[in-house]
Amino acid sequence: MAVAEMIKSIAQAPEKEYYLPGHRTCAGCGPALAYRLIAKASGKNTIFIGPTGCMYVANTSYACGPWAVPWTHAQITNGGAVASGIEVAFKQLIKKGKIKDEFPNIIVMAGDGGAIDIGLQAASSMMYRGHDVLFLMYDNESYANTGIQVSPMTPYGATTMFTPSGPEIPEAKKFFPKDPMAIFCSGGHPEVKYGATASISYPVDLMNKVRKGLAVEGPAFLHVQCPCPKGWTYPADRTVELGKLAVETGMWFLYEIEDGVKKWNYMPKKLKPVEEYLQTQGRFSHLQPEHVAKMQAWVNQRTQLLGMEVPLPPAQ
Amino acid sequence: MPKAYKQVPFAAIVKSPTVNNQGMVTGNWRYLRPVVDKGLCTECKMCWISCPDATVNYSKDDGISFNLEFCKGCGVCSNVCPVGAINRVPELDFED
Amino acid sequence: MTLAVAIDANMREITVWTRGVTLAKEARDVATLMAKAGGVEGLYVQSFDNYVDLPDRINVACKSYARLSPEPIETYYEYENYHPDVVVVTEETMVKGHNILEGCKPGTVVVINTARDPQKLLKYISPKEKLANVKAIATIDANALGMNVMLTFDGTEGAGDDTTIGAGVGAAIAGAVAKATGYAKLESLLKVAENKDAVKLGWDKVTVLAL
Amino acid sequence: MPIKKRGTGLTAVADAWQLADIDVTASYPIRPYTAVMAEVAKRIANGQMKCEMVHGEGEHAQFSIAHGASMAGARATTGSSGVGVTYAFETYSPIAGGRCPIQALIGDRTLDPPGDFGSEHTDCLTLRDNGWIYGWAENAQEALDNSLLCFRIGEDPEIMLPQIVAMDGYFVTHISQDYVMPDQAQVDKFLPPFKPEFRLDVNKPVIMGPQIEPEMGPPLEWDRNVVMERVKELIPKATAEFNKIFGAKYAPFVDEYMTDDADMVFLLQGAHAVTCRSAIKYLREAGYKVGMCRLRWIRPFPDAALQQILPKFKVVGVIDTNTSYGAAGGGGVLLVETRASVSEVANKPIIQGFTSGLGGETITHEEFFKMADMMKQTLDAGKIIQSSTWVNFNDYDKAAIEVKAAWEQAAPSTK
Repeated sequence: MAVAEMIKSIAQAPEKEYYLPGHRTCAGCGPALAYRLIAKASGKNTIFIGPTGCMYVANTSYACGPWAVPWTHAQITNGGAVASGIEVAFKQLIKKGKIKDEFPNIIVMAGDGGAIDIGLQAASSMMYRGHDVLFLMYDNESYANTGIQVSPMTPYGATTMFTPSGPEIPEAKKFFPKDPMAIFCSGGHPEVKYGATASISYPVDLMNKVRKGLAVEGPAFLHVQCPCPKGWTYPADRTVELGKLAVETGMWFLYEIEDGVKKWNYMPKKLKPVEEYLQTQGRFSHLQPEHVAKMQAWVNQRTQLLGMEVPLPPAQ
Repeated sequence: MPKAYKQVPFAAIVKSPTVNNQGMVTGNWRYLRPVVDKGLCTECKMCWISCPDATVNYSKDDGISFNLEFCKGCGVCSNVCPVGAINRVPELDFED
Repeated sequence: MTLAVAIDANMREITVWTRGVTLAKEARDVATLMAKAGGVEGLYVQSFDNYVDLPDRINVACKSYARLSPEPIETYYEYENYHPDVVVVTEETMVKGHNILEGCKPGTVVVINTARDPQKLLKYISPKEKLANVKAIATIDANALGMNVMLTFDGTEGAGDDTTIGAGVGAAIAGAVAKATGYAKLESLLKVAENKDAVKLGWDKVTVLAL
Repeated sequence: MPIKKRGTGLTAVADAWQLADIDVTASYPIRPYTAVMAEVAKRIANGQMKCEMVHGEGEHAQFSIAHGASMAGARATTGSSGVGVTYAFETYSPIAGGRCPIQALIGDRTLDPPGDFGSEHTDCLTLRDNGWIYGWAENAQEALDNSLLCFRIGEDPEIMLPQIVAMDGYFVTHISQDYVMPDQAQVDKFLPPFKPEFRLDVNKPVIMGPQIEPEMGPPLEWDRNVVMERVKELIPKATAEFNKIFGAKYAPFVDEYMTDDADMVFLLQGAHAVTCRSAIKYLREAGYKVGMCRLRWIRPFPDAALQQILPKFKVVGVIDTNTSYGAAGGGGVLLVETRASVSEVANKPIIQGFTSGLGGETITHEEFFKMADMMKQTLDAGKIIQSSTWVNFNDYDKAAIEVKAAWEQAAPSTK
């Protein structure tokens, strides 16, 4: 895709589906919705690389898959590396005239583990080397495929199978998450000309960011928050609602960095207290007021650090 | 138990589906069926864009309808509807 | 050569069908309670999840299993209950679109958590050719008994379940299963379940339709 | 016209890759394989080769990059040594199971500890159960030839398996030798372009590597087993064709030297065969009826060939230049597999094991003489004296007692 055609509204979103009905993802799965919107935006001339994670295992259970475009598995460790190989192969085979293909959109659809934890090395190197690949991190904030275990993206205070709450560790998870945008899109990877955060609850924004990421020459990074009804423990019908609430409480941000310039895509008029978000999810149900205050302080600090100038709720 | 092995293609490489993935039919996951009230529906397509399973269909002539062979009944469509036009009805209330 | 032998000839198998995540713990509790109650009565027992169903996804069909035998269980390491004597359906809609009678033996008892008329549910149950093997359908409206549903990932993926066993709807369903099948005495179940009222209500309120 | 050249096994394989018109290669530095990538990089820079070289961030990435390139339809290569080989371990089974016929050059190196650049076959042998085709080259010429042969066999539509061209570090990777670089026309005749039936193609979309049902596992693995058996059938055919086109004289599986009237043979693989042949000359003059069997392939293992050949002899001395601590018989991989190969053969010879050449040490003429002495004692006794001997450490040859004492003093675990 040379220059991306932007989508102005839901009514203008492409009708054609490339992520089809028929996959073993949870009812109300956030990452599945992300996949569908991404595939819609990228279209027919796309190859997906799926490192191990929910979006590999749940999508391809029983020797089949829901994609109308080529898809291949990669190990959870090496999505960036496999994509690098695919990209250079297409460039070289096209240059040599060995194939007649148009150079495809190449998208790595990595979970938070496959992107920022065990897959970080391969992702970083792919971006460093400047491969023309969109590295997409669908972030459901845990290793969900194995039954919900902690990842670096699991929020402070969340329970997982590996971070239960107990008298000795009342807040469950102790650490605050990594910041992938800071790692990939703040100058540390000079070839990355486009990076953005997105959410499944803002579909037009998400689809346009996919198209922008594909349109730039070289690597692009997209960090998509995808609420996970199983891992976060909320009723499956609230997936889109929670994605919005995350943005309204400062637990998620929508911005992009193009050629080093940051632009906010959506900024709430003022942030709602983070407690409104925490109380919607079973994974936070054990938190005490002091933990909630610690979370609010973190949100406020992060909001200021990112330069979002909105009124903040008080942090005790 | 006698073993019932299954035919597997070369290197487990399978052809991509074009309309639905018939290898994983998920309509039987549903216990609440979405039912749209066409009188209320404004055809804003919020439900269509928000369905994780691509099982909300829209056409200019028929408006919103559901692919019940695959709908898992998650209820996201009902939740996002700004006018409350999608009800969730117990699946056993339907004969089909 | 195939030896013509009867392996685990006196073992009884209970298969509990459920919806992934939302009702997984309750179904596992039904299987666990029946096995534990059998243990109280001196039987050799086993309860486990269907490994292939895991990790479970919200709403996906999942199975939990219990086995009770007067002799040591020889097929301890087989993946599934291939020939269930009892089929339990913890969520009524599952009668539709799932082959819940797959492999069932003559004399099978089906227990369904529903408020609906069992006669009306019969037409959905498949595979049809196995219907002749069903001896009785028992129904229990466990959801109406005021019990909770517990959401937990504890006890999955091979971990020990440190949460209470039989605190919610599963306890009521287990009470119904015990009475409808005669596989466990009420006292045995009461000994092993957290919520004894739920067990008792399930035992009392179950209705059995002989076919 | 074929060109007479002087170079190492690494430059020879670079020649093979150039002739094979590889599309993608993935590099990462580790001694001693590194220079093949330096060689290819030069040729890309000066326009001699049309190939994309990706500098991976480690061996795991190298193999992953080649895997991705292969799925896209490219002829792709990579390589490594020692702990680099083991660092990439996760990738071997997915590449072979995905039936991606990439090629890797492994220049053997001892695994850590200790940090040791010298050759040992253990690095490459650790992945013998993952479904790759491979064997050792004893010199630069064979390295080049094996590379072409491997592409041809691995990319056969009936096979589709990755291959390793293995060679001893230093001996083959760093010692310049005379070899002949064949003509492009010869190569084009022998090696058709790589055209996989399935690749990542948006006009013919496929799903590669989905999760399978448990009931599909055994058939899929059976298929991988069957195809390895098919490789055994293809090797003689492809070798014969290679010999014809390139005027070579390779035996398909086992290279025999002075075996016609031998009653004992050394059985080994790789570079030590060069010294072995020379040692045999002297041993023959001294009256030992000794020969050599050199394995050209380790996977698939040439069991049928050995069943034919080995009964001709009375004693077979298997020389393992690898470790498999605690293995059956106390030797290495070759001893175990050789014994297993002929275990059901009626008139099988006595098979005794020697471990030597570890840490990259040269197996010297003197050591071959010692091993021959020990084999002679076995021959005379008509039975095995010691199941496995670590040459210079627990050898039972009288002439070695002094050396043994010296080594015992030096080896810490004997204290």
